[in-house]
Amino acid sequence: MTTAMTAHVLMHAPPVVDPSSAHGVFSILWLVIALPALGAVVLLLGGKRTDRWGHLLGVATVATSFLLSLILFISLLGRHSGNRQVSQHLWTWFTAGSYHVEFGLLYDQLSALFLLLITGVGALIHVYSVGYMEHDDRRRRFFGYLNLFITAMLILVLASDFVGVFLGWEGVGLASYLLIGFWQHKPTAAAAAKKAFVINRIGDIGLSLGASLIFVTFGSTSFAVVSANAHNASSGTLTAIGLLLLLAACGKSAQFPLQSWLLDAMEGPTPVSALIHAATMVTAGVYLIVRSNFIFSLTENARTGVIVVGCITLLMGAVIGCAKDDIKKALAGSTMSQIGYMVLAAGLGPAGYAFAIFHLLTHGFFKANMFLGAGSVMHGMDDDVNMRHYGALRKAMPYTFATFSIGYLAILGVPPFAGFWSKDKIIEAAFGDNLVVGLCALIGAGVTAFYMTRLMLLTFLSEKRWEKDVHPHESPTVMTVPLMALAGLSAVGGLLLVNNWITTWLSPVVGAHVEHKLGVGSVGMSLIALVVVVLGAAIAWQLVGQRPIPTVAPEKVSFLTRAARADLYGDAFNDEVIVKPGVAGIRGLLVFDATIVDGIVEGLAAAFTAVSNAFRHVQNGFVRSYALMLFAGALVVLFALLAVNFG
Amino acid sequence: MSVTPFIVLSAILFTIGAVGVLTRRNAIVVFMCVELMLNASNLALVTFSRANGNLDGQIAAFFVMVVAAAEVVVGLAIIMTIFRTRRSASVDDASLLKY
Amino acid sequence: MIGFWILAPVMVVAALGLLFARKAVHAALTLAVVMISLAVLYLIEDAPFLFAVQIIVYTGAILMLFLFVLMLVGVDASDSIVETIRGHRLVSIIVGLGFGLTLVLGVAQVSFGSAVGLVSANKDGNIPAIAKILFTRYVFAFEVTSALLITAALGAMVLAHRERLTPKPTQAALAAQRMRDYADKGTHLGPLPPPGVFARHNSVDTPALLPDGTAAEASISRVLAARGTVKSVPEISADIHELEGGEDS
Amino acid sequence: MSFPWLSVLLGLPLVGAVLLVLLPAGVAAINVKRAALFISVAELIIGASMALRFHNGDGTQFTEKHEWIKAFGAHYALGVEGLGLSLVLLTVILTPVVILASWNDGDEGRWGPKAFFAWMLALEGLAVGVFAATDVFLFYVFFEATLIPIYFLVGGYGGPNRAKAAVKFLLYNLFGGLVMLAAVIGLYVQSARHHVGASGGPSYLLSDLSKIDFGTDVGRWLFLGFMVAFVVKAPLFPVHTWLADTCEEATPGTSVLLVSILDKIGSFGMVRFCLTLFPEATHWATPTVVVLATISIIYGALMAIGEDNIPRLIAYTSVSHFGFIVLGIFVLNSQGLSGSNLYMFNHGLSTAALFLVGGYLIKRRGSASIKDFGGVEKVAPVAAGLLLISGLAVLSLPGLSPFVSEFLVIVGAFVYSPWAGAFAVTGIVLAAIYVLLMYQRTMTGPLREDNAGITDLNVREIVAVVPVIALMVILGFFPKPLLDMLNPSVHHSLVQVGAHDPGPNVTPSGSSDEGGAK
Amino acid sequence: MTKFQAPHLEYSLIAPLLIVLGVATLGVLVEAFVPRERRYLAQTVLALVGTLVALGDTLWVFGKLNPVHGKVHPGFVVGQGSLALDGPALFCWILVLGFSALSILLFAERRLEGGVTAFAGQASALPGTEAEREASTRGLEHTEVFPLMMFAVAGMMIFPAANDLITMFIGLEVLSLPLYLLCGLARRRRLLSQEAAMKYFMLGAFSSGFFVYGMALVYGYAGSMDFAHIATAVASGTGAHALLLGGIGMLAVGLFFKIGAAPFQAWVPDVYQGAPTAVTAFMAAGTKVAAIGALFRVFFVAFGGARWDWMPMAWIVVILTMVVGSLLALAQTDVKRLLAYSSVAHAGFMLTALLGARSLADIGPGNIQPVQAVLFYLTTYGLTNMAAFAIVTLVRDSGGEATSFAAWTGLGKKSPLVAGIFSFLLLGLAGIPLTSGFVGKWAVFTSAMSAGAWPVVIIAVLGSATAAFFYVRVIVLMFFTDGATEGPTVAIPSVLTTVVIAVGAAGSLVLGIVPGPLLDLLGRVGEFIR
Repeated sequence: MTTAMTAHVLMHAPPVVDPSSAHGVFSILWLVIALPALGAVVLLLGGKRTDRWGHLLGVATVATSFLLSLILFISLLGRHSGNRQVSQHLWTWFTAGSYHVEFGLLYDQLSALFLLLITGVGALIHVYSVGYMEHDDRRRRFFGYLNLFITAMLILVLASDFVGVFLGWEGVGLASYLLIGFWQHKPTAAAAAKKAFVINRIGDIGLSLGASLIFVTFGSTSFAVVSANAHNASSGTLTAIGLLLLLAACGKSAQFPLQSWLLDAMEGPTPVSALIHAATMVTAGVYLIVRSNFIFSLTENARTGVIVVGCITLLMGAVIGCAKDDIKKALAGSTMSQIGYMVLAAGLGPAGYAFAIFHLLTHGFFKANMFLGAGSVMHGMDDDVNMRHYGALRKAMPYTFATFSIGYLAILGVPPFAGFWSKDKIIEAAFGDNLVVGLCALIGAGVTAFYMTRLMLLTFLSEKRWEKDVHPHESPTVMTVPLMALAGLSAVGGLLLVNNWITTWLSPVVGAHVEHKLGVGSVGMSLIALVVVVLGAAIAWQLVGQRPIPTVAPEKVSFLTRAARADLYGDAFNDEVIVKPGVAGIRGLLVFDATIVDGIVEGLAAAFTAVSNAFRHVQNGFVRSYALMLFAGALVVLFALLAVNFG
Repeated sequence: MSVTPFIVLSAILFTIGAVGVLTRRNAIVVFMCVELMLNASNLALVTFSRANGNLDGQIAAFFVMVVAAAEVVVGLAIIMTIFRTRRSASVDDASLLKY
Repeated sequence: MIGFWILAPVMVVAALGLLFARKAVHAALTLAVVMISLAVLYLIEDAPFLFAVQIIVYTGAILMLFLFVLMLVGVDASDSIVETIRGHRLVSIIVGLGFGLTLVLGVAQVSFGSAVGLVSANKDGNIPAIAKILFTRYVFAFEVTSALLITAALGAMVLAHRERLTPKPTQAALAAQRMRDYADKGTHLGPLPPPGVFARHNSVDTPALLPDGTAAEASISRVLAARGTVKSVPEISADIHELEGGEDS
Repeated sequence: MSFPWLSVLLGLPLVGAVLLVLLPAGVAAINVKRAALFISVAELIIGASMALRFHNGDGTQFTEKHEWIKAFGAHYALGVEGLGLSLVLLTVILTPVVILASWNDGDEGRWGPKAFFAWMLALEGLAVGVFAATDVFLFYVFFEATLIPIYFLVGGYGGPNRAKAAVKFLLYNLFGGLVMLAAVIGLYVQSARHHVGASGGPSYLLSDLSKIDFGTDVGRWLFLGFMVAFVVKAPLFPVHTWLADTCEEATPGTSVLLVSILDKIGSFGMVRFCLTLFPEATHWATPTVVVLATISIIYGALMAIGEDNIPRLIAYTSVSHFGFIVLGIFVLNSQGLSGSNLYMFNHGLSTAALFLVGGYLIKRRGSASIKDFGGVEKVAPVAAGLLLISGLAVLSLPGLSPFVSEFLVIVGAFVYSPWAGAFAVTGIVLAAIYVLLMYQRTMTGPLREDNAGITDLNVREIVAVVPVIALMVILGFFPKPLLDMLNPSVHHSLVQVGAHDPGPNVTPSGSSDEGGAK
Repeated sequence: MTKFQAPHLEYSLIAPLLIVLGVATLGVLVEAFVPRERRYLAQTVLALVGTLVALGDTLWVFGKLNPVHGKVHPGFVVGQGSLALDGPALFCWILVLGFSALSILLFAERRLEGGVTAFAGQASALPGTEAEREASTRGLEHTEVFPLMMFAVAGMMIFPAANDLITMFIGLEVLSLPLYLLCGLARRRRLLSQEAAMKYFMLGAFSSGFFVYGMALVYGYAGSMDFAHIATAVASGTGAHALLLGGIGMLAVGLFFKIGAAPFQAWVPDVYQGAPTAVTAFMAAGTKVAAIGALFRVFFVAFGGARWDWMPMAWIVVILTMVVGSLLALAQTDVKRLLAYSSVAHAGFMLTALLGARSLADIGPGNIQPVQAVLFYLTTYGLTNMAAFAIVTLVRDSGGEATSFAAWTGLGKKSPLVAGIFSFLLLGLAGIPLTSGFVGKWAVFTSAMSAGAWPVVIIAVLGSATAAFFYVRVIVLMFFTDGATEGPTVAIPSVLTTVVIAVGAAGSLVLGIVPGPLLDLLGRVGEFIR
């Protein structure tokens, strides 16, 4: 069908999702989802019987899924580039009037990459978790939840319909909720889990309404129909859809203004932070925007919104990352910031979609690597997360240090590590779009270098500041192997850009990549960025590396630091503007319900009784009064009769 | 001989009787007032009988008298019973049943 | 018509007497006036049969029954004119006036034309004509009134008749009882002493004097003693003394 | 004559209830309970086999019709279409569940387990009657009659203030019912005037009544009469307060029967009567009802967030959910109405699960106050898990059955008006708050000392709830059988009410693009 | 002089009435000639058999109206035009006789008072005196109540069947006088009983004064006492309209008084409470039937043509009655008094059918007609109420019947069966479906609404809701509240009261589930002859 279109349409209209039915090897597509799902079901329903081997089942199912994904990917590679969209119709989910929602899977170039990322990183983290959670008596359940997460995430990226995406979307939300709150005996964990879910739900408003609006506009929510007809919709409608989807993305990807849950989400076990809150789930927002490129490409306004959100978040995250002493929170801030990059890239339209995905992948590698590294550090430090208690761990944990360093270099954007290639492209594209946006991206890169360097210094370099009875040690092999694997990927992730492979690969999905010519040229831009990064790292070296580090965070700090420590007052703002008035309002409402709504009715009943009590005294027992009543009644009767006739 | 004055008289007597029922407290007097009402009705019946030129009204008046006689017997018996129990002929004194 | 205009004011005044007479007996008498006047009006209105019945049944029987009952209840008893139910009198008067005015104005406005009159209906005589209707058209009602009369009689019996529950004691039994009482409880056997009879005091409230000059309690009714209306001996003796002293002086 | 399926479904529990009461006093309580369970399971089997004989799209089926009161034009007429059948199924599914879950709840009540289960069975029978009646008079009779069993169940078994709650329940519903009576009478007058009956006389058969064009004024008044009763029953703001009070005092089983089944009569009635009989008035009332429903969604949710008492909280969530159901009905499009019809079933399941699991916990703790719980997950993980799943169902998590219905309602509302959709959708956030807040406060955090004695669920309790949860999961992914059953009746209702789905704003740009949807 | 023609009376048709009157008179003779110890049995059997025979005879006459084959007969005018034996009249007879039979059973109940009836041993003995004690220790009882009651029954039969105002007035008095007397004959709480009798009598006489005056005015208007003539006069519209209006108003006062409609309801609670409960039951059921029958006959037959004149008045009375009855009952704390107020409310509900008056042309085929509706309502109300009052006699403490709410608290625990039946009856009175009360309510409201009186119907349903509140309160009291373990007990009645309760409850249930046959019957014969 695409081929039937004229070249003119091709240039302006985004590509249409037009998959062919799955057959051959692709008919195992459903199995990719079903395997982890099976694992989850067995682990969660199996009870204590599965305690002994449950984690192994978890690993096995995800690993098999990864293998299947790999097979599928290779098969896809083998196909002609115009024939790389495969769909598998499982069953009709629901029907209402003209609205049909199919339970269908869409496997194309985009989902193929995600499949690899999710199952690949997922499998590694599963392996890592076998070691990390070894001493937790609820490990089996942890693996159940992890499998549940993988299942949901796979549904999210494989669904062929916005509603299907929504299923996965909420599924990962649930898994995230369960995993953040995994140690639910800790009130903070339980609260953080709830917070994550609720704020995600605010984002879900966007997805719900977006899907509704899509249905109203196109009569369907399947990618195929929507993408085919998107260009016929009015720009206002498209903008509205775009903004609603952006809201959804903000929730899931912790973008401003729905960013506040991510930092709290670090209450979960570290593998969870690595898998869900760094590598995969939080990037679902980016996926959604890129997946909906047929909407966003047609609406400049919505894209602008996306860019603004991305810019704000990348700076915010970076600033927050600078001030955190909790290693996981620092990394979480960094995650926010990096996702900001991706969102920013996605907002650039066809110029950036591919780079958003590219950065998403590389970030998935190096951030997962670093989170797992952080987990390894915590493992060695008796679950202490305060970096001010670390220092000079490079000797105690050489493998961790080495792998972490690769991640560090990758995130900084030091060539030839993966981050360099992906981030550089985004900065470049940002400058191609708008100077301000470009500057934001560039400054962000510098700040990233600052906080990551600070983190490295505090953790692995500088002098040791451990407590007496802490004996840092390297983690077991089952944990370091995944670290090494991820480090490897962080190092070589840039290969995806070779020959612009990734843009070419994704162009049937997201449209042809449009190159902006910059004044300084591509190489020049890279150099500028590199300089900024080095500057950032140097400042960190100067400010952190050359001074003694107090084990207790100093109180007298600049306003910015204080603000950053308080997550830039996001929570405070929510507290003051939403939570407190909300609680007061609900209290008032409870009183209102009990006194006014219920009170009116009960009062009415009481009033009736009171009236009754008053009137029954008319029945005073005196026969003369009764006679008077009778007499007056007769008069009334007479009047009533006469009034009709002579009135 | 016109009709209206008789009817007006009967109306006045009826009203006086009715007011008497309301204002008098002695049960026997109250009952007498009821009798006055019946008498006033009888006057009206007899008058209308003349006005209409048939005797049905007179018959009715006759029946009213018969009924009144029976009613008086029953009524006075009840009043006597109450009086003997309470030593009072005031209708106001029998007011235990109320509200 | 002259008869009417003479009687009408009398009747209204008499009827009002029913409202305002404080004594029930007076009310009954004014009612009698109304009823007799009414009988005369019946006569004026060509209803001689009802004239007779009114006199005989109403005035003669019903009203007498009222008077009997009044006698039983107490002729002297008079109503208090203080109204005890708050607002009752005012409302009664207002409602009464309203009702009366409505009724009077209502019927007064009606133009009856000329009355047909009972000349044709009564041509065979009023009483035969009534009898004819009564025993044909209204024979059923007439018969049923008997039920009313039986009810009335039965009702009066039920409420007023006290059946003797024990056989009436014979003289012999009474005498025996007195003897037993005397034997068991020492009850005085003979008749009680009569009240005292003195020159100035011979009523039942005056006790007889025993030989020692004290009053004989048994000589006066217990009821009077309870009411405290018994003359005391000193009181009497004072009187006597006065008499004696008078003679002396 | 074919087998009277519905009469059997209606009669079996009623007869069972009578037999239960007539059991000699010497019969052990356990045997009474077994008998009740046996009857309800038999009912379930009959109901299921009936459902299997149902042909989707063939309109009202299993019809039975006998003249009942000729003078009123009333018939003993039964029959179910998709919606009716789904609710009958819900009834026969939930009753054995409730009986099993409430196994010992009748022991402490005023009259012992015999009366408890007899009332429950009676209620089941009457509920079937309500959903199957195709005669307005018969419907009304069942509608009112259902109040009595609940009244005695609430008043006889439950918390300390149950008597007051029972009275409040009865009076609210009786009030609504009596207002409806006026409308029912009005229907008679109209049917007599229009000579719709078989012999030109009055008739209460829905099929006859739907032929009448009531005219604007009459139709609106009658509509209002019915609506008042239904709005009280499927409690919308501001006549919802009885629900919370009743649920607070009733046993969990009673609450399930009340909220999951009986309150559906309200929303069922709206579809069956208001829409079918009074299309003009329905269109006229739509904006008001939509606003009211939206207020209910938000109001109920906010109240639930602020509520500390677990059954009251659940009751308020139901107020919110009934807001969704009513909203879906009155947006008058396929999506909304399908969603609502589905929601009625799903809400029945989710609320039942939540009430029952909540009830287990309350019984163990001896308090219904959220404050008194905390950290219970530690000692009762199965209970916690079931509570969470039930809660997630209540908050309409995709993958559990309520999601599909809620999503369709939101879509339908959005089709009706984006604002309606926008307000309604806030319900999903608030739902997350109230469910998770409750879960957080009861189950998570450090285990409180006075909760340490809480034991986990026993096998009977788990067995009672699991079918409900399983059904929710299955229907979450595969609601098609139910929707196939419901959609023809949805379509029929929309035809009756004269509503048309607006087509998509964007017409597909060519027939080749149609292919993309396939 | 025209020859006097002996009147012709259709004895075969009015035989039921004659039987009742004959039984009453025989009862008086029994009092006179049968030894005291045998009177109870003789009177009971006589009254019961007489009533049942009369009932059977009435059914036979009724069968003539409504033969199994052939057309429905409109009815007979008998007694020289005094009585109209049409469907409504004969159905009223059936009801009155049926309720009387039940009442006789209640009157004859002896087990509850320890071997004597609930009537005073010796009415003339002063309360609290030696004579009274002696009368009671000797086991005296007034068996005169049976003939008195039979006279009242005769009155109740004449009242709705009367075809002219004079007969109606006589009927009114025949039914009233015995009731005045019966009210004052309670064995316990005699002061209250006598007070009830006096109040009832005083107000009854007062109201009959109005009735007589109304009669006079109507006579003045129409020149006749016959309903048919009055109807003709109304239709021709030649007479003085003011007289007609005044007449209608004053007659209405008398009739509404008997029904207990507001604002003429004041006597109802006091008299119902003070009278012996068996009499209250009889009065509530029988008087309502008779008075409603008479009211409908007067307003439909005689004044049917003046419908537009009296309709607003009827609206006011109906609304007022429902409101007053329901509202005042809310605050009651005595079961018997509550039932009294409820009877006022029910009077209002019944009277809504009066508003259903329409010309025959307006009534479509198979539609509910007002008379049909109200007669059905009377049936259900009578049965339910009869049983309810019968149950009231069962709850007793040392002072006799205990009717205060306090005494009824927790009754469900002491006697689940009695409390259960009472609850069922209350639900019937409240008009819950599957009881006859619901069908009755539906029928009267429908007939009113058919005539366009929808505002009244709305008030009526709201009134029903209010009424439901106080009925439910009693149920709550009995079942959901724990009473003192001491206090009143539920006496085990003899078979007599049991039969009454059973018949009432069963009737209430059966007519609730299969009201069709009765309604159809009433639909066929529910028309007055005009």
